[in-house]
Amino acid sequence: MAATDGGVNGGVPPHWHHTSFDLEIPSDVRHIESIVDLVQRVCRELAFPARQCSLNVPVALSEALSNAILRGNQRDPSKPVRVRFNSDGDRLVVEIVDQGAGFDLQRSTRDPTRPENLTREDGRGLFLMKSLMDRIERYNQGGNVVRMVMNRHA
Amino acid sequence: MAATDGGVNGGVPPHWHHTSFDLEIPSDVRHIESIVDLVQRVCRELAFPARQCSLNVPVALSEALSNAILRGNQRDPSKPVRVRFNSDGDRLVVEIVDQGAGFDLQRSTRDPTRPENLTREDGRGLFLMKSLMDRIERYNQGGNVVRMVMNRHA
Amino acid sequence: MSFTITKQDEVVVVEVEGQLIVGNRQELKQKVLDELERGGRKFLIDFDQTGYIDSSGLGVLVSLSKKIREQGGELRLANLNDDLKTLFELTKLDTLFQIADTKERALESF
Amino acid sequence: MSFTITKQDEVVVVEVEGQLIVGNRQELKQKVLDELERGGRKFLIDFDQTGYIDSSGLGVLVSLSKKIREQGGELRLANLNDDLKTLFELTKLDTLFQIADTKERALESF
Ligand SMILES: Nc1ncnc2c1ncn2[C@@H]1O[C@H](COP(=O)(O)OP(=O)(O)O)[C@@H](O)[C@H]1O
Ligand SMILES: Nc1ncnc2c1ncn2[C@@H]1O[C@H](COP(=O)(O)OP(=O)(O)O)[C@@H](O)[C@H]1O
Repeated sequence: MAATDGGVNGGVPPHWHHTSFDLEIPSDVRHIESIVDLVQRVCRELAFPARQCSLNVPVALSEALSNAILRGNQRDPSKPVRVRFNSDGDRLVVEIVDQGAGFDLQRSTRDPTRPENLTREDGRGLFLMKSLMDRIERYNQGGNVVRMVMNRHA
Repeated sequence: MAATDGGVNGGVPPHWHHTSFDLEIPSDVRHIESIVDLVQRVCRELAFPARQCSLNVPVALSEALSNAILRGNQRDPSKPVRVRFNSDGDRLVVEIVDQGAGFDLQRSTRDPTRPENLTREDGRGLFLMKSLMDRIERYNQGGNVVRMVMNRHA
Repeated sequence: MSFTITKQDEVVVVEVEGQLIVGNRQELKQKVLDELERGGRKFLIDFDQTGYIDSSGLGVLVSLSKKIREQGGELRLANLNDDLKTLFELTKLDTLFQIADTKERALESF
Repeated sequence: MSFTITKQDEVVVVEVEGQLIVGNRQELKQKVLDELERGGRKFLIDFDQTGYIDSSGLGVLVSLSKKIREQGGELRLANLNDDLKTLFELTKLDTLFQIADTKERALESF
């Protein structure tokens, strides 16, 4: 394109409509940051509130990814972690699939705010995912799937 | 995850496996840069050669996007442009769908290197797409689809 | 992602630039433990340049705070942005740590 | 994406930071035409900080070069990286423009 002027209309451009993606990474924690960064950017392009893109999405997603890599796939780089993302702009759904046998979501979630847990080093991941997302589910389907749903906040 | 050490294995992490995405933007040229940036990053994560990610992909993709926004959708922000991306790491396929009637790919491609065209301001877009990608196709399917295929260079 | 360690009077100041997550928290832990070994007893972690922290990053802070206290030392945190404050409140870790608004206040408080 | 204009002796030096593409090339065009209007006749566009250029960006360079020549002026380009060189070669625009390796060489050549 050269002849036509593609000049700016002024103001912020209308945001992206729907977005989905599906990708697969080897089990290596060094991929967490780039995946989180990708999803954060899409979150912003879809015009979700700033706080949801800077806090809820990155923390919940990095927990789910590190559990998939370290717990599900036990850091075996030959085992892939799959990330499926879908959003129509109203809610955002992320599914993380690992090659592990799965786990009992209810029983594995501790309350880290109880006095006896407060000084523990571990056990805050699932709690944070539940606190920061509107829904967390787990099921087996070609692997262990953790599904997180976040609605657009007002 | 807290108890287990997620420490670094040393070296560069094994690259991403397959990646696909599907997104829709309103017809506004200000989205071109962020889409190109997204695809460039995925190109790098899939470990395509540096030059393909810094030259071939961004230039061909920005041409296709601006043609879709300005020619196909005539910059009507209510008309979406859809971007479909898919790569298994060996080749990379991008499809850009606009809401226009389509065009004759062969007849619309000029040779801008001919003396009579060299000082023209326009007419280099399709030529660059063909030069920088391994295959360009066009067909109608729910809109005007321009399909670009790039193989991994040695 | 990087950690910068400087000393202001007797205080070991650690700046966390970028994320504090599973991929790098071990590095933070080691750096602080090295300083503790070398005799440092007053520690300030400054989050002014920090993005997000995951549960393993929080875990490392809890563990460091214990180890420092065992040696008779103290750990203070400073410059949590709103997101990080929320994270500490959600996990009630705001009750476990001494958190100052600014680096200066944290330094004065030792 | 931004364009920085400075003057070195009689030469108007334009630095292109980031992409030169359909969304911002109009801004570059206007800035250079303004300087031409104000009497500038020697122009150097420096691509040291440039990412990629699309066909509309190339088109603006062609059009500016014509307009500058019409006023008896000259346009030189400098600091094309390997990607940009390839782009100019593919389109044979390397035959249309005077391209210097460095800003210094370009300045000397006027
Ligand atoms: N993807 C997973 N595969 C298998 N087990 C998991 C997975 N995610 C979580 N778990 C189990 O749930 C427990 C609690 O997880 P979490 O709350 O993140 O705390 P932590 O990982 O620090 O123990 C883990 O210790 C593990 O047993
Ligand atoms: N998505 C599209 N929809 C309709 N027409 C198109 C599209 N893409 C390209 N064309 C046609 O092909 C022509 C050549 O395109 P291109 O080589 O990019 O040069 P330019 O856009 O500068 O004219 C355009 O002028 C237009 O007529």
